[in-house]
Amino acid sequence: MKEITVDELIQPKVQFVTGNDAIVYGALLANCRFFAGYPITPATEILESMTQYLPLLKEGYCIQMEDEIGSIGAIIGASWNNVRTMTATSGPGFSLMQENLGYACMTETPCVIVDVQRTGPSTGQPTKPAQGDVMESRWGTHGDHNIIVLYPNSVQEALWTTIRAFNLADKYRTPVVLLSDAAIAHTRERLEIPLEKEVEIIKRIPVTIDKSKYHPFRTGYSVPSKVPEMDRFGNKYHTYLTGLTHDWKAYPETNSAEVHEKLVRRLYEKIDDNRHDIIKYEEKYLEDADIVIVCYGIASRTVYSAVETAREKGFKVGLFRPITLWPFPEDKIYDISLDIDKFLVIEMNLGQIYHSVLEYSKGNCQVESLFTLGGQLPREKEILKKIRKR
Amino acid sequence: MKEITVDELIQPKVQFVTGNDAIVYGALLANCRFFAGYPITPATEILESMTQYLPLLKEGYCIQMEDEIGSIGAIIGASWNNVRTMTATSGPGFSLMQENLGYACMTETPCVIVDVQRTGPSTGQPTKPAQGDVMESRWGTHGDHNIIVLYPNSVQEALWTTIRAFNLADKYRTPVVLLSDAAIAHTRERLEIPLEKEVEIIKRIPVTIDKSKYHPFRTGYSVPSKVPEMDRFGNKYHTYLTGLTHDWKAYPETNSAEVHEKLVRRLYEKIDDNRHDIIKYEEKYLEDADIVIVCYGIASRTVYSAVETAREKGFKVGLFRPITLWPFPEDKIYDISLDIDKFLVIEMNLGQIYHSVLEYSKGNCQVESLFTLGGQLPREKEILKKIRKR
Amino acid sequence: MDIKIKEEYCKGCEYCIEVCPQEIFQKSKRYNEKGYNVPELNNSKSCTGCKKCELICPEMAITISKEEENKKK
Amino acid sequence: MDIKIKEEYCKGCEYCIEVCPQEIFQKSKRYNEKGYNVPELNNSKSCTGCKKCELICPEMAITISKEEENKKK
Amino acid sequence: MLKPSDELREKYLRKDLLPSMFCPGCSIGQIMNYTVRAIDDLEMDQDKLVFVSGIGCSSRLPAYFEAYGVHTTHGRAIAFATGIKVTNPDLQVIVFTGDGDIAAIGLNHFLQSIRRNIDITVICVNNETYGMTGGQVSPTSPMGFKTKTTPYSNIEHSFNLSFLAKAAGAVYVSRWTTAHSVQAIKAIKKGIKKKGLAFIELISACPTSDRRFPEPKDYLNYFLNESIRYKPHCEDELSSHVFKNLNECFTAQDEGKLIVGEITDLDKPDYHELYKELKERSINEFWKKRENTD
Amino acid sequence: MLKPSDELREKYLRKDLLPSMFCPGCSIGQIMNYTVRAIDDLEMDQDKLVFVSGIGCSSRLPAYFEAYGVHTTHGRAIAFATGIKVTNPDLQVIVFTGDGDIAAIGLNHFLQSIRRNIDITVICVNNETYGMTGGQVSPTSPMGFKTKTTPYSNIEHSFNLSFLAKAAGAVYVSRWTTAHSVQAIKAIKKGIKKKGLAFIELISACPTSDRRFPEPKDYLNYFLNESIRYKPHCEDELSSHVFKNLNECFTAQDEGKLIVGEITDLDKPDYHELYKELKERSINEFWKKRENTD
Amino acid sequence: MNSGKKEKTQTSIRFSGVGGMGVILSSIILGKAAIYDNKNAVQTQSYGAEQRGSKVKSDILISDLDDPSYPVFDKVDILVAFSQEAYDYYVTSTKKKSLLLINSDLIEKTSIKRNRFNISATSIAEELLSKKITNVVMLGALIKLSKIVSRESILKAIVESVPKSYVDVNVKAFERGYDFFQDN
Amino acid sequence: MNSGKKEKTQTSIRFSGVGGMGVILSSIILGKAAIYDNKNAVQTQSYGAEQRGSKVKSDILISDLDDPSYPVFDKVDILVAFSQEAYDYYVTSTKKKSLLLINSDLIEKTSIKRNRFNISATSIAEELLSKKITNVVMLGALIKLSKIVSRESILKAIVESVPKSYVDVNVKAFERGYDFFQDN
Ligand SMILES: Cc1ncc(C[n+]2csc(CCOP(=O)(O)OP(=O)(O)O)c2C)c(N)n1
Ligand SMILES: Cc1ncc(C[n+]2csc(CCOP(=O)(O)OP(=O)(O)O)c2C)c(N)n1
Ligand code: SF4
Ligand code: SF4
Ligand code: SF4
Ligand code: SF4
Ligand code: SF4
Ligand code: SF4
Ligand SMILES: [Mg+2]
Ligand SMILES: [Mg+2]
Repeated sequence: MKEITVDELIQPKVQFVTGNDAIVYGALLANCRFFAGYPITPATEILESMTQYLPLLKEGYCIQMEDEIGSIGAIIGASWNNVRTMTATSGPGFSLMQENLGYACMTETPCVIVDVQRTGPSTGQPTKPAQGDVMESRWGTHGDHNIIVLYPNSVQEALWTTIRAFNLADKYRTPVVLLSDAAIAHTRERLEIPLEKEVEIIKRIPVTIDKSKYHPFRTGYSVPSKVPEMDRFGNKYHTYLTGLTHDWKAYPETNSAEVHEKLVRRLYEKIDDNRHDIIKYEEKYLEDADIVIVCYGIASRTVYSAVETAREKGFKVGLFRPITLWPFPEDKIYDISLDIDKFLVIEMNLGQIYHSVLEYSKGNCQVESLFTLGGQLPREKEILKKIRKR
Repeated sequence: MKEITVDELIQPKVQFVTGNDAIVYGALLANCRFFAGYPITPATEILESMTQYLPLLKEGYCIQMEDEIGSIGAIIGASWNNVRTMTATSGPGFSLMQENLGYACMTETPCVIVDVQRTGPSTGQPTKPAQGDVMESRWGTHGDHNIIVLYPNSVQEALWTTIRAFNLADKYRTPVVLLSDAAIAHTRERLEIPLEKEVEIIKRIPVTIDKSKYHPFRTGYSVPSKVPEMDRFGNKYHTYLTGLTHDWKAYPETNSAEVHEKLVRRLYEKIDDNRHDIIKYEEKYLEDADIVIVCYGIASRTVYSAVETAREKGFKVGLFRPITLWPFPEDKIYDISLDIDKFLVIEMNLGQIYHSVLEYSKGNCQVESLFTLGGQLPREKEILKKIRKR
Repeated sequence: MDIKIKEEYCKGCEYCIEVCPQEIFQKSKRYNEKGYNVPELNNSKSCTGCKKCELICPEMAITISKEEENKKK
Repeated sequence: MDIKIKEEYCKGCEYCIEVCPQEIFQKSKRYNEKGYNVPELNNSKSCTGCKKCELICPEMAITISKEEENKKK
Repeated sequence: MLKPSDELREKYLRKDLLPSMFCPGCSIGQIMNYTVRAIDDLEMDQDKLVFVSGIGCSSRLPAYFEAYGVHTTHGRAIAFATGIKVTNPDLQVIVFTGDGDIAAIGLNHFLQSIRRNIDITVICVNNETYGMTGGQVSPTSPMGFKTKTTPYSNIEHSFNLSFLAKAAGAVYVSRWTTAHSVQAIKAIKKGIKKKGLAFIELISACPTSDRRFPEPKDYLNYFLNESIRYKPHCEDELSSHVFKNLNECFTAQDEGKLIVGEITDLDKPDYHELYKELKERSINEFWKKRENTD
Repeated sequence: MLKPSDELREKYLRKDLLPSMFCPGCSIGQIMNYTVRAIDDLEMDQDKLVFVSGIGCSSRLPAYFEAYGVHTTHGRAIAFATGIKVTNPDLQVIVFTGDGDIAAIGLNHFLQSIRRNIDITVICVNNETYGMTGGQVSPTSPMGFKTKTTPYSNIEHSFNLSFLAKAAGAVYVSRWTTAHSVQAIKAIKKGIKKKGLAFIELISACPTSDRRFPEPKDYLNYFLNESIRYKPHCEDELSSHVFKNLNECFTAQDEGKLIVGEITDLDKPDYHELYKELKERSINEFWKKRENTD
Repeated sequence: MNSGKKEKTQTSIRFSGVGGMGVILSSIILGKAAIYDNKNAVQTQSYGAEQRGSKVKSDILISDLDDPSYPVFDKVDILVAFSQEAYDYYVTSTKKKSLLLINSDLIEKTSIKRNRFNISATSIAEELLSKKITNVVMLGALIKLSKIVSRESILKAIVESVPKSYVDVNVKAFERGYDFFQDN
Repeated sequence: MNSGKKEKTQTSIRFSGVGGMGVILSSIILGKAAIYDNKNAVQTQSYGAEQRGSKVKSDILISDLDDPSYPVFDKVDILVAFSQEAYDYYVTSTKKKSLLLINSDLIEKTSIKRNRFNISATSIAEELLSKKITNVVMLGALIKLSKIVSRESILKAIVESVPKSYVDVNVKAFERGYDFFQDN
């Protein structure tokens, strides 16, 4: 039986497809070979496509679990077979995943969780786009942790961002949340699909040290780093994993404040120290801007033309679009705040990244907001009105 | 069979008991008559005591459910029998409750969720106190919502704050999160227990309007307010509830942006407009302070004496302790920031309320932090060091 | 027997056509407001009042009643 | 038979005392480091090597072996 | 005598929501029809009636009833219902649920409420798929079925929910297809009257997303022709006609046949009765102790 | 011949964690003992062995084994195990769980993995209580029991997990007490070798929080004296000696007796075998289609 | 789009109708064709709750730019209306110069005359097969009138988007639509 | 506590030992007694993971203030040590003037002499009942030496905190501890 390659599977190489499709393609190209999920609008097509494609690929498996808790549990477990794993859901399912998301943080298990946002709270409006889970993606699980959250704004960017999500997950041994929304999910655009060989894969660093010297959560065996090298099941190192506070040996240590502090700080810093590598954003016209619009994901799509129009009308408007939402590009916001009169934060929620912009602009400039709800994208007219208002 | 009153049940009136006990007593005095929960350290004793006391009280019921999701589901359902209801858990269970917490927000169902914090992420250290769920309590469920979160710092305050939690829940028809931690939970202190008649109960406003004119989510029938009056099961109004976006009639409306926006904004504003009523804090020596320590919950307990010592040494130190964490006392922080050199935020986490202090001090003063982890309370020495450092 | 179809509720599922032992319902050319193909009656006199149709209709769109009863109202 | 109790592992549960058909284990006055009451042996010669004790011990603290075997090592 | 639909609709349904949101030929509407007739026959007090549901097409049913209704979160209807019934045993609580809602995400709550014998009536619209999200596989989808998430056909064994409910200790279990109108109504009535947890499973059509048949009406015939009756004494003669052995009985349908019938009907104290006793017992103890210490 | 503990400990346990964290007389240590012997007898490759658990005292077991171990979240062990086994069928996956872990919060995952027939071995330490949190009621606690959360005695019926597993379609189910050392070892061995999901339920002592007896050793006698054997052909003669009828069989213990024995042993394709077929089938289809379009 | 320089190089089209006529599919086919022509295209859609819902709308923007705008239209360049309800609702989103293409079988009441083209698409479709291919008839007319994508590309897109056994009848439907209007 | 003005009016006490000797209970009894004396008391404890764990510590602060500090002690005024392990570990948390009360049955190696009082509490306890009441013997001695709460209050607290059938033996144990040291 001839093996099917991803290059062969995804044909043709230019397609007119949705954001959900792009995420699936990105995942397959990134070598994701296990997906566990539970249907939910507007993420369901990701699961559906995965059930279609993964069985065709070598060592590819896809399972529809009984719920979202089981789904994330399955992908965390599977990740330890040195498999890149993913699940996809929307708000209600994302909330259910929070406990195990924290477990992935604590056990430093790479995996990708896609949250295709719809309006909420609760069941809300299942087919309408929103950006209401941005803070949840950072703070949704209990206890001190750090996490990487990415959010593309187009079908094409969704593909590359998905690939990046897997690379960051493996590089930093952490769950990565890939945010999307009902609009990106179901918007069709031109998608150029790279060949496998055009996709860079950053692999986990395997354990190579002598078994007698190996401790699962000691870092820096081969290179100085706060990220421990990663064992896999079926190897010889007999790694033990626990969501309890654990020492280097991975043994539970439920009393020592020192062990806890050391562990939790390392988990935080392994991401925070590498903000320069993790943080990605788009900026436009910042050089001379008086007003900078901060926006991200789908909401940014209507902002571009508003910026052009405003510029034509003589307003010095710039645009700052974080693609990495967490860790938040706080230095960048601070730097910009020093040079401008006003930030205009545009979000499809009641204000989430707004708080971070306010926080890191430290009173250097005004911070205004334009929030849209109920699935509405921000309209050019409203944006211009906000820009005009001084 | 002679009825047992709460006054009779809780004897003597001065006790040497734990924070968990105080929460139980507070709940019973507040007329909480249904508790559903699932054991978890360090919250378990609340469930245990409730199984002991509630059956003794008229119409009192307590059930140990199969998990935390079921527990919060049960108390939301029961609340519509015009019963005050509560559950209690710790981090892992609190994360599991997030989906249904959002449902309570959306259906405007009063209930009290106690989260007795322990160190995390994940299973962490079950017996060690922490303050790592502060942001989760605000942002843990998906979608746009608002919520009330209270956090006492002593056994005595735990009793009164629990009572207040129930009153706020009913007054604003919202879930209220009562934060505690493993230290408050298991610390014993002198507790003075009021008589039932000494406890003010703010009841839900019942529906009284003519049935033909009644719409479950219309507001302002009897008094101008953004909080709708509340029906109960077994009445005549036949209220329908859904977590979907719904109109006045409570009918699902999954397409209209207007209906969604109106609903979600009202849910937000019914709390936000009443910050003055909801927000409570303690302040000390603010008049002449150069440095103000912001701290809350258990972490504040060791701060008092540090403040005294610092004052004796000539430092103009003040203290600001929010008891209501959410909505956040942002105006107060802003006002203070105008008059001082420095905020020192002390938390038992990696920085949560810290972000809000930074946000609302708007660059007016420095914001420093002292974070402790692994169950350690902040020590006077460390606090003084931070104060001394200019 | 009086056979009433509340047409605006009908969704043209044809269950009534299928269950009636007397073959009283049949496909029509008529569409209601929502665009559903409403069945039409044929030889309704032979209706035995078995109410199979009334029971099976997902929209409770069919009502069978004795003609006299109906007149009284 | 050679009956070895790894004392530092023993928790004094008395299961071994209970299961031994030969009543070879019995309560002692000795406490190990952790404060557990370690059983003592009595008439160990009569041991049949049935290994009930070894199987039931929650800490795998008991090892029964043929004396010869032991000597070899 | 069956009451006329016109009259029943007037009394029991919210007319401003009709016609329903359900697709043409969807069985859910039929179950609405049957339930209306059951509650009318029982002359139930609509004020005391609370319909509770999870998420799914089937879970949209409570909205249509002129009574109390709670559309909860996916899979959690029974947890909510438990809280509702425990704190107000006077209410009649009827849960509408789907196979995804109760056999997948919500299975645990379901079995626990059976164990506790909470006095509620659970009506499951088992269309063997996730209708609402577009036709994915469910734990009751037969092995070999093609669905949106089993494009190469389902390789998972399926649950027979009624047998599972029985195994968990349900006091009343009845299983029919929606083509069995009269039996379904009877079962719902019996279930409502039953003290303790009653489970009524109705095999249903989802013509939109379940591609078993292109036309709704084909379901009718399939349901009637392919269903076989569960023998009341199946307990003792399991292997006789339906199952090769007990294991099969509890896990799968017999070669595509749909087993229908009354699966269980027994008596056992319900949670509320036992709780009432517990309250009395504990209060007595309290006063006795109080006397002793005084 | 039974191997000496010394030698086994050396090979299979992490000595720096011994003695275990378990209370004096806790059955969990015994189950560790039995499992060590089972995997030794089967000459299993420790590198390929993955122990997975949830949260609870019983779930601390994996830490002690010199093999791979995953201590997951409460109730979710089997979901993790599913992901592990599906993506690497060469691994031997053994799940340790407690009654709280698997019969309360985790029941759903358990039953679904039985339905799918995932090839894992699930060993449940059923001590009829939540040991770790101090002795609260669990879904397997007998009715009438006093626990920390049933101070006026438990009013809930209890699950017989083994029967529930059987009803969900498990291919191998065996139930013993920890006093049945030899049988327990045999069951674990058989379960590991079984293709598909094997469930071994071991009724256990939690002398610390379960106040059934003051002394650990009293459990031993209780377990041996009060257990009765499940008859292999119970299917066909249910009512004969043990149960009044099938319903009782599946819900409760017989008047306080502990039913032990091999409850089920049958054959049915497991998930992995079916998935392998599915992969082949779908890949063939793919190439065939590709040819046609070219 | 209203935004400055992009205006000339982008065309906004709204397809609207009720379920069952292939409204959304027609926009997807158009988008595919645009891609084959090496243009850019962005298409969005909205319909009722989850599975069902009658009113359907699909917006598509066809663009020569590398970074096309996102289709949130106040006014569209082309409105393709399949049904009366859709026409009534969306006619307000046209501007003076907008092209209106309407299915005259289902749309009787029309207010605007300017730039309006009527085609009895449902009749043609039913004549050939069933109303399910109304969309392709409309597409044929649209391409002829607007030349927004090439004939080759749209035919390729149709072939790839419909079940094999229905390719021929769809191509026929396209041709009927295409030939409905004379070259203008 | 080290903090300024509170120092005089607050006394910090640490009870320490291993499980099974009622270490924590003794601090709770003491706290109750303080409450009966209308004082304030704040008590915290720490032990191993969840159910088990050998080393046990309980800190209590007895105070005349309305707002007592929280017992996070660098140094304590009184250390009550039930076992060697506990003594070794916590003796560093005493200061010059600290009172040390130790269970001489289990503590053999001691470094500090000053202000140290030895009592063979386990022997006394076992003589009366079992080591389970070691705590009450120690409490008796503590009250006698420190007078931190009144004799009446502590007896009341003991009576309320132990099972009815064990009241007498506990009172006896208390008295034995109380009388162990001569008035000083
Ligand atoms: C937590 C959560 N996960 C997933 C969903 C998405 N969802 C909505 S309905 C449904 C399945 C419904 O299936 P079923 O209960 O069988 O109902 P049917 O639509 O078939 O009547 C799912 C998975 C959700 N709303 N919430
Ligand atoms: C989500 C969640 N809820 C609750 C807990 C608290 N918890 C820890 S162990 C346990 C029960 C364990 O019972 P069981 O599985 O029977 O194990 P045992 O300790 O009896 O061996 C509970 C409820 C938790 N850790 N996580
Ligand atoms: S059964 Fe009802 S909905 Fe269906 S076609 Fe007949 S009248 Fe219409
Ligand atoms: S009542 Fe019976 S006979 Fe009459 S129309 Fe209905 S189904 Fe036919
Ligand atoms: S069975 Fe083992 S642990 Fe128990 S007393 Fe005997 S040797 Fe000690
Ligand atoms: S081997 Fe048998 S006879 Fe020998 S000590 Fe152990 S239990 Fe007793
Ligand atoms: S999708 Fe299926 S279950 Fe849902 S309404 Fe349509 S036919 Fe019914
Ligand atoms: S608490 Fe119970 S289950 Fe846990 S270790 Fe102790 S005896 Fe075993
Ligand atoms: Mg279904
Ligand atoms: Mg247990």
